Amino acid sequence: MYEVRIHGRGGQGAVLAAQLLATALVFDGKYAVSIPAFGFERRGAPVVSFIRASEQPIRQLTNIYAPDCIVCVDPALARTVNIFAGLKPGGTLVQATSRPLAEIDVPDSVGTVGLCDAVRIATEIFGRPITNTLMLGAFARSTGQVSLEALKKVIEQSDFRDAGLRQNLDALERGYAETTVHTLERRITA
Amino acid sequence: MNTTTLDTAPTTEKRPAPQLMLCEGNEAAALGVALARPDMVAVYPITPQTSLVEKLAKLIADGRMDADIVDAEGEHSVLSVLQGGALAGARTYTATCGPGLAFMFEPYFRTSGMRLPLVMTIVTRDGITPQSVWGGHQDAMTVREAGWIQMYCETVQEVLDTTVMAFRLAEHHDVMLPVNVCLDGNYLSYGTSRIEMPDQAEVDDFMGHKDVNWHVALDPLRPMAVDPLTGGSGGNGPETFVRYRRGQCAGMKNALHVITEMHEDWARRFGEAHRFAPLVEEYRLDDAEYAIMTLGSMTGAAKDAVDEARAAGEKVGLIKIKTFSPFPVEALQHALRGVRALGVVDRSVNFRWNCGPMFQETLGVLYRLGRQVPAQSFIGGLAGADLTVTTFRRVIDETRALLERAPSDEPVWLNAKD
Amino acid sequence: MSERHQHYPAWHLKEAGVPDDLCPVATEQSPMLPGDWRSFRPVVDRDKCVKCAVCWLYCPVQCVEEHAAWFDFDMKTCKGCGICAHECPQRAITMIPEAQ
Amino acid sequence: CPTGALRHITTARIYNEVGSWEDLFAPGLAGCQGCNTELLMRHALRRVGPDTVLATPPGCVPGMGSVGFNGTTGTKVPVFHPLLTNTASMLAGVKRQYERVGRKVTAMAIAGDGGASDVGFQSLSGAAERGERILFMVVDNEGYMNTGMQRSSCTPYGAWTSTTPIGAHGRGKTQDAKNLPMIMVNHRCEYVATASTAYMEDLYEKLDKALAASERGFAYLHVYSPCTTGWRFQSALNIEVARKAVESNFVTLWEYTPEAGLHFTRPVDKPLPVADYLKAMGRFRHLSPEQVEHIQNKVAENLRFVRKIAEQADEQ
Repeated sequence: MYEVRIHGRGGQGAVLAAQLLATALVFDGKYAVSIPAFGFERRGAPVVSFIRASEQPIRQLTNIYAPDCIVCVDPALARTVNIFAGLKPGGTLVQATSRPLAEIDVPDSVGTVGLCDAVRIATEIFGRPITNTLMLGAFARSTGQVSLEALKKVIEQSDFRDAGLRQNLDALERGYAETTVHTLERRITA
Repeated sequence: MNTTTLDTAPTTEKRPAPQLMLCEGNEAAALGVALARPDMVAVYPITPQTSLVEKLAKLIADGRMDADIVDAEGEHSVLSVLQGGALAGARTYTATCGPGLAFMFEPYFRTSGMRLPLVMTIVTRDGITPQSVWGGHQDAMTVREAGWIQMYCETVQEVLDTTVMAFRLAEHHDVMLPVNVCLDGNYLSYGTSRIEMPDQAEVDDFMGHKDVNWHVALDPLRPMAVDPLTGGSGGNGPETFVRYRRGQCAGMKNALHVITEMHEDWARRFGEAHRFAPLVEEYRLDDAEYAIMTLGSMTGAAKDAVDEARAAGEKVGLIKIKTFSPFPVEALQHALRGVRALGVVDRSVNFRWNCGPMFQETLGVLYRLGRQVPAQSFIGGLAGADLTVTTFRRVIDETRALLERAPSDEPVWLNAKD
Repeated sequence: MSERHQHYPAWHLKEAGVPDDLCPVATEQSPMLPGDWRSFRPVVDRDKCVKCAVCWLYCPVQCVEEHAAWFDFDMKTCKGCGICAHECPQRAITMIPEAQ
Repeated sequence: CPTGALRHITTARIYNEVGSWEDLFAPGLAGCQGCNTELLMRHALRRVGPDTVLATPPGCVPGMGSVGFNGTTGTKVPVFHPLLTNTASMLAGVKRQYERVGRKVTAMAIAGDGGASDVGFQSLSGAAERGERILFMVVDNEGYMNTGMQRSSCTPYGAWTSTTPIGAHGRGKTQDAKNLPMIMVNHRCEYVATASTAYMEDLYEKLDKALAASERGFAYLHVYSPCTTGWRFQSALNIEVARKAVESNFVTLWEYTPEAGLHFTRPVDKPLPVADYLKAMGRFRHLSPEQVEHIQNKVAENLRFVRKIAEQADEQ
């Protein structure tokens, strides 16, 4: 079982990203479940969603408290939310940010960091900071848990209300290509 | 369904590769509705049901479903419109929860009394006060005595499959009762997982001929008075009323074997991914000394917890109720046959007994068994609270303790601070 | 217009094979006749009646019957309300007490 | 017409046209002696004909046995007992399904004022807003007469009812009646009209128009129906009371369509004082001169209000 928690803000598409990722995992032949957290999600408010992936059927329909990976689609969210809560030792952080690794406050539990300047790229592609598809590319690059091909297929099949297919495919590919992955060997001390 | 139909059903080998897809519970319910080809759906949005009716509206707008959709001005009218439609011969569907279900209680009660085979999803929600928009079974449990069949689903696939089956169940001539497919708000309604889509042509064959108003109709070609005043203290009034009430109870009882046959037929046609326990699921019960009981989407985490406990040498099993109304007394008697301690987890409250409703119903079954089994009521998952594997490990531990000590009269409140 | 006024025969549950314990319905017409409610009965002066049909128009139970040269009432259903007598423009109807 | 000759001709004309059509209710219904509602429903259903599904929510209409008791029916067309609250929505479902299968069936309600203006108003308003193709006839006897004459929102100011009794502190209803037909005009229904059983030709014309309109959209017919039992007058005087209501402008007869706007169909040039109408009934016996004045003023205000809308239609 591989567990992912996606952090974002209402309107950034974190819940949709979780569904897209789960679908891509199924296209890769796995079982997958995604669950959104339930609150009064309004535009701008912090939101969270969960994905489980496995080679076996998944029975638990619950939130995730000890994820293998955290995806944060908003650069400023970590200032207000403890996005690292419960992360398994040696887990992965995939973070939308314009900063280099050295300027990011990463706790000792993190073993791998994928960084993607998603806001800038999204603004270039969409004219707006829609980072969710970009960060799916970043997730694929950082973790190798899902194939880029499966993600592409999902996006091709999706019905996007506010942006075109071409733009989203661009975002996915650039998210994958323009993510830098850092392995923090010294931190794996569980 | 007779045996001939079962024998001619396609075998697994002939079946085309299933269409795999990913969808949330609400979407699965909508897809199940579309497969059942209703004539009329009436909708009113309410959290956490909303994405279900949005999906229905989209399926109809896209021409993928041929049904009249009525955006009524409230749940009371939603159910009323459908009653009218059914009396004119329409296969009908809606979905609601919590306050919407409470608002439709008057036509809700009447639907079963008129033996109208409506299907309605309850995307279960807690509340009404303390105000909550999150999941819990209090809404569906509160209307237990209104004469509807109620089936609770564990997985997204089960939601889809049960929704289709519900139409055939409701319209079965030995049943003729409205059916609630209960689908847990939040974890199941918004939970997205992998499903297999049943084949439409095969579903059409499974459903058979539609005739929903053969027994009561508002049709100028068949003039009749529908629901005249019945009863009073004199004449044939009371016995007439009793005749209809008994008829309702008989329909409920008949539903037990119809549900069982229908699930079997369904699994035979669509394969093992579509096999669900119709009334009561027994999980790792064979040599179990004690068991926990669950309902709805909590069951997945509970099964994982049972597996963990089993791996640690515990002789624990799990009993899941699928069909809550009619209550599956005999099937539950079978499941409880060797159990020496029982923990029952409810996501709602029975105010009269200070316990969970499923717990209270189960006490009646234990009485029928003639066995004094120590049993403990656990109440959790209220208002969207998460029931995790960790929670169920605790339930298992506290149930095992009943092998040595008496249960408490108080329920165990799983998500309480203490 | 006339096609709206064809008659549909009564329908019977039993003949249709519908169990009598399913849904409360009624297909037999009520045999109740309220003629015995009357304490006064309308009597028509046939010489005065001009068949203007005002009595028919206002009779709540619609018990007015047409005869060759006058209108009269079906005493099986007349409740004796007296509207016909009060409204008759010819004063052709009198309400008289029913015999004891 | 002072000689009565005109009346003779028109009533005979209605009789000749529809008298041979079947009365679609059973001969025996348990309406009170001289019940205006029974009169109205027999005429209305005779006109609308047998290709009809009839809804009669709880009240005098089923109370007198139109849906029957314990296994017998009082109606020859399919008839049902909706809830007091859901008449319009149930009919909407019936009508929609027949439209779906291509059958022409009239969906008709005969509802009391309480079930329409109070507890059933939400479903009425919703169905009107959606343009459900229903003929909705309200029998306005200004209260809950079937349960024993309780106040409804259509009960007029000053009226005695069993829940607005007369006593040391009680002087009858303290609020004016809700003007339900004008509220329906504001739904821009396909057809809205008021009618009275004292004006049968007018009523028949409006039934024809409402029936035709109910194939296109929501048709609403509001008929004032004096209640001999609840309003406290002799049964023989029923039509006279109904007539006086119109002659005093207590009730105005008009019709509305979205195309033509609102028009009076039986305008009254020289109205009777409203006191002449009020005196005809026991339920207003206790009225003080101030209360009568209040009612007279309300009549004038209602008339001004409806007239203004009629004038707007005339200007177009």
